[in-house]
Amino acid sequence: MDIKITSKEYMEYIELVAKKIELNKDYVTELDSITGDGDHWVNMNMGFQRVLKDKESLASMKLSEMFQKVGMLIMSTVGGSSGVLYGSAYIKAAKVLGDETEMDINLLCEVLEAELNGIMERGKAKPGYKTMIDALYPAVTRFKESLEKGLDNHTALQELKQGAIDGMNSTKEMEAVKGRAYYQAQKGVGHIDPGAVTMCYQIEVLVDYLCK
Amino acid sequence: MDIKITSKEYMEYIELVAKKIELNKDYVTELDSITGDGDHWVNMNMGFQRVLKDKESLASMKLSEMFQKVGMLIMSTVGGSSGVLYGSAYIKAAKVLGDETEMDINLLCEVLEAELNGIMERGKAKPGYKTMIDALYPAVTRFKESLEKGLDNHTALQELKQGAIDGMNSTKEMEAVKGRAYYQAQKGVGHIDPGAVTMCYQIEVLVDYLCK
Amino acid sequence: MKKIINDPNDVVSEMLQGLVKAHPQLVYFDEVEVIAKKDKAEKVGLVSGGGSGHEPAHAGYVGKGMLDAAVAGNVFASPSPDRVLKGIQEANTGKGVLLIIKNYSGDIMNFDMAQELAGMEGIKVETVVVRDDVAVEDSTHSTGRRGIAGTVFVHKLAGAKAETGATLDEVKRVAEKTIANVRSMGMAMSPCVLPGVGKPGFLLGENEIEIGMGIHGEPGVEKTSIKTAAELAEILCDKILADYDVTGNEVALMVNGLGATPLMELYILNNEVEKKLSKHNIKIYKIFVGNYMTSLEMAGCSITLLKLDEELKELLDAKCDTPAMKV
Amino acid sequence: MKKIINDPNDVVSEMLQGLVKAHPQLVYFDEVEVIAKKDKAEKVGLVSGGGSGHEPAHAGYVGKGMLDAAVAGNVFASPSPDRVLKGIQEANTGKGVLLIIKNYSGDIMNFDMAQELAGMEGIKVETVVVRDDVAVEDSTHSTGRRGIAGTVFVHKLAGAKAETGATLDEVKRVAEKTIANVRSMGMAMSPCVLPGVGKPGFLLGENEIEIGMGIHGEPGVEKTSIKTAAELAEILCDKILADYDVTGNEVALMVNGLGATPLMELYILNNEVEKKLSKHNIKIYKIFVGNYMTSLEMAGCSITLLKLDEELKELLDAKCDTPAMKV
Ligand SMILES: Nc1ncnc2c1ncn2[C@@H]1O[C@H](COP(=O)(O)OP(=O)(O)O)[C@@H](O)[C@H]1O
Ligand SMILES: Nc1ncnc2c1ncn2[C@@H]1O[C@H](COP(=O)(O)OP(=O)(O)O)[C@@H](O)[C@H]1O
Ligand SMILES: [Mg+2]
Ligand SMILES: [Mg+2]
Ligand SMILES: [Mg+2]
Ligand SMILES: [Mg+2]
Repeated sequence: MDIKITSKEYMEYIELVAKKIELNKDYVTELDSITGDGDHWVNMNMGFQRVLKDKESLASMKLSEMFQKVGMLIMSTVGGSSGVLYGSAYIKAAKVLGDETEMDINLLCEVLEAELNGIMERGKAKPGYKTMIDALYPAVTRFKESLEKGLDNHTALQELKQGAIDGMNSTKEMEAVKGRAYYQAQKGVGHIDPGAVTMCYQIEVLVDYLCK
Repeated sequence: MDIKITSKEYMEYIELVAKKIELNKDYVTELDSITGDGDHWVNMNMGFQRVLKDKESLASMKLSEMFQKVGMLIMSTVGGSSGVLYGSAYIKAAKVLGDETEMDINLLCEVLEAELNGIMERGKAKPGYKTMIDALYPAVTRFKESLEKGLDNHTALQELKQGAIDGMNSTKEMEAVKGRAYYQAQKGVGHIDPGAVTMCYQIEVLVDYLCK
Repeated sequence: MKKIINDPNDVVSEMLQGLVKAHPQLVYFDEVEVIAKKDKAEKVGLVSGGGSGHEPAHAGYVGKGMLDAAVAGNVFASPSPDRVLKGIQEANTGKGVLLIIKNYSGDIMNFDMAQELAGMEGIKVETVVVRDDVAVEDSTHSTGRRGIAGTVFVHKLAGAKAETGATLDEVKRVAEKTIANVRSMGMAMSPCVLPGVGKPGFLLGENEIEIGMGIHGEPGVEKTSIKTAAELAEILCDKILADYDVTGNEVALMVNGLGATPLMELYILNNEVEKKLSKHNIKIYKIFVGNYMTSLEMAGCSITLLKLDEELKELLDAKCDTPAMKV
Repeated sequence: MKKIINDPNDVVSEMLQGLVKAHPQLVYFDEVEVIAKKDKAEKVGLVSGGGSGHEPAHAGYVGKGMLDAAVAGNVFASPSPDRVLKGIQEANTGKGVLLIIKNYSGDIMNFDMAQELAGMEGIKVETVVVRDDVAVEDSTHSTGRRGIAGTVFVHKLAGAKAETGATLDEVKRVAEKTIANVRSMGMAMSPCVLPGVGKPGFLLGENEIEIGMGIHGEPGVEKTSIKTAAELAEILCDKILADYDVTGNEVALMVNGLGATPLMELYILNNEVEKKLSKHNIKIYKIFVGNYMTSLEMAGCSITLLKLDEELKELLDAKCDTPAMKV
């Protein structure tokens, strides 16, 4: 199994993510209503729909250019924390893409790691704070370790996905440190973080797309 | 019956007026509540009580000086229309008093006429507008006519008093032209004007004091 | 009643004390509740005043290029003549004094009396009466039209004229011209509460507003349902223009808040009024947006149009420096 | 909901359009909701911004001697980085730009991102974060103290410094010093209504006020019964002085209204605050009373104290000319 992701393919993936998010309105909204201000689904949906609108032109761009542009689009469309956090992720990732026209699996790993760092730096947050980071961090870590260990692409990608799922679920028993959930009486304990859920969706969809 | 009113005597009269007004709180307040904003008794009471406070020094002043001062005291103490209307009346009257140290009946008539003019000019109002003028105007007119006809002092003073009473009662069926009562649905028709009532009190008390 | 006050009887004096602390170029005379400039220039003096509760009117307009003294009555009650007299005395430097009166019966009588008292002291006093509110022809507080936010333009233009060293007659002429050229129309969305009373003087339904309501809560012309900013601009401007057609002219515009209406809404309204006036081919020379003539914590607004010519434009642009208006 | 608006989604852009019509020396950039000066002087650029609903903050402080550009987010929501970037671009004349940020998580992230974007374009950008509100240590909108009315003093003093031709580092130092020296404490008496929501975000009882409430209606420190102006002055000042003892020092004082509180009440409060500070032997150099940092139609107030030294006094007295502050 060989991994070569072009801009065109990345946009196909984005389309699937957009669909996935669109379909999970009630669940995500409910989670953010419990732990935050209830707008996380609206934010994410607005952002990905906006990106989709420019699908054609984005698909024809250089990878780094496309990432930069996606970041800017999400950032300027979405209010709240997730807009600037995803914007930062994409723009940080754009930098590692350099002049490449396609991502192999190692570059994909670097891109995801850059996104993780982009979010952690922007949000001044770490794993364990009950945020989207808690889905992305274990996912990237396990993905990276698998590649370093020389595991095959398929296994490494499954590790990526399982890391996101486990990480997402781990937020359920966490106490929030950042964001609005922090100010809830229980700091959100007993509920999964909505940002971790939508982050997990994106990784699941990516892995499924690449492994299909 | 000879009429000679000094400053000291005028202040004795003022004391009786203040008492008369003090005793009629509920009736006057009720009338102004029906036709106006309900503060007429408070205004008048405050004004005359204030004048009383300076009784000693006022009683020792020259008549014109005393009238000027009473006008200023009422004016600065009382808000609303009646403060400036009575203030104007007294200050206008002060002018006709010149250097006199006592009022005879003719000077008293001139003084009352000056007060009437002071109020009419200040309020830009005439008889028939349903105001205090409707008590004072017929009172002064009948007083003056009696003196011109050469009637005796006692009769002339009774004409003054009856003019005020009849005038006051005549406001009951009038429609208001000036002041707040004007804006009542019925323009106050069916109710006596509170300003006419307190004006009538002052004249009654004056006549009773002089004829006692 | 939720108000930041102490004893309701003391609101006027405490407010004016608070004002002079923030504006040490002004001086406060207690008992008579007069605010005046500390530094007197030799020129025609300008005095205005009226009931309190309309802040920044009128004490906020005392300063270079506008008033020389402001006289405050109790809340919504005319100041008595002795108070006004003190204002006149403070404003007088020997060149005479112009009294700018809003057309309310109480103010008229009290200011007229003050003018006479000043006359006895040999001070030359002239008066002008502002009647800019086109809403109603008579009201619970006035015979004839009420004086509202347009009064601030009279302060500004007559003040600028006085600053040039003009005579009392010239200053009065400018004030009269401004009064002839100015029209206002307002609307209220919520009631105000007199400190001494403690409850609203009138009530409006949850979605109800009153077009033409006065700045003391006096009845207006119509209770109606809440409107968009565009509709309000239309209603208020149409009422003014029906009275005074300034099509093709240049105007100054004031979008005034009644006290509790946020600046955000006033700017949104301004945006609509400008569009509306443009449609009528009315050129707006200068716009003032803010709380210039208020009614305690009433929510609502008024629109004021002042027709300009070269003389008035120059006076409008003249420097002024007061707590509530700096040009 | 009674507001003078059209579509709740358009309040920000329509408000800013209304603002530039009233202040033609400013220019409005639509979509990005940026207000900037038309005439650019070659100097360090100053940019601030944040959620809308705090008018006149921040667009009202754009002008000579204060900000060069203000960036508006939706009501109570941070502007996105691309908007802030536009503000930076407009403010930049080659000498670098200082971003003045109020300490809210959303603002911090979005302004930081904008700083990076500007950096990519080769614009030198520094940031300062205002945290003047002593009420709470963390809040629903911030990690650490919130930034409120004290921000206006940062605009004023850093703006005055920039006007002298100082370098970015020097301007930043003044901003940091102002931030170090400024403290605020507020109180709310009635809720505000987000245009897009239509009903109050919180409720207060008929005689209830909330001490320390934030300018978005975030919880404060205590709900209590309505107090006199003297008691309020005591409570708010004591809380500030417990945090920052300026006894024996000179200060600038701001008595700020949250939007619906009449000027009369602010002046009465000012009178009490001045008395209270005098008792503590604190000398008040200058007082600002008005609606400087609001919260839509919330009723309430805040007190801000800025400790002064010779440098800050000079900068405070420097001329400035903006829609909401003229010195
Ligand atoms: N400082 C932060 N760092 C990383 N993620 C954060 C941070 N703050 C919030 N988040 C994530 O953002 C999500 C909420 O996003 P969203 O609802 O769109 O924005 P907002 O919180 O501004 O309403 C949270 O569930 C959390 O996962
Ligand atoms: N323009 C006027 N001329 C003469 N009398 C007047 C005028 N306006 C009002 N009044 C008298 O004043 C009385 C009301 O006085 P008061 O209640 O003390 O003042 P206000 O009307 O300002 O509340 C009325 O009953 C009427 O007799
Ligand atoms: Mg949210
Ligand atoms: Mg949000
Ligand atoms: Mg009355
Ligand atoms: Mg009255």
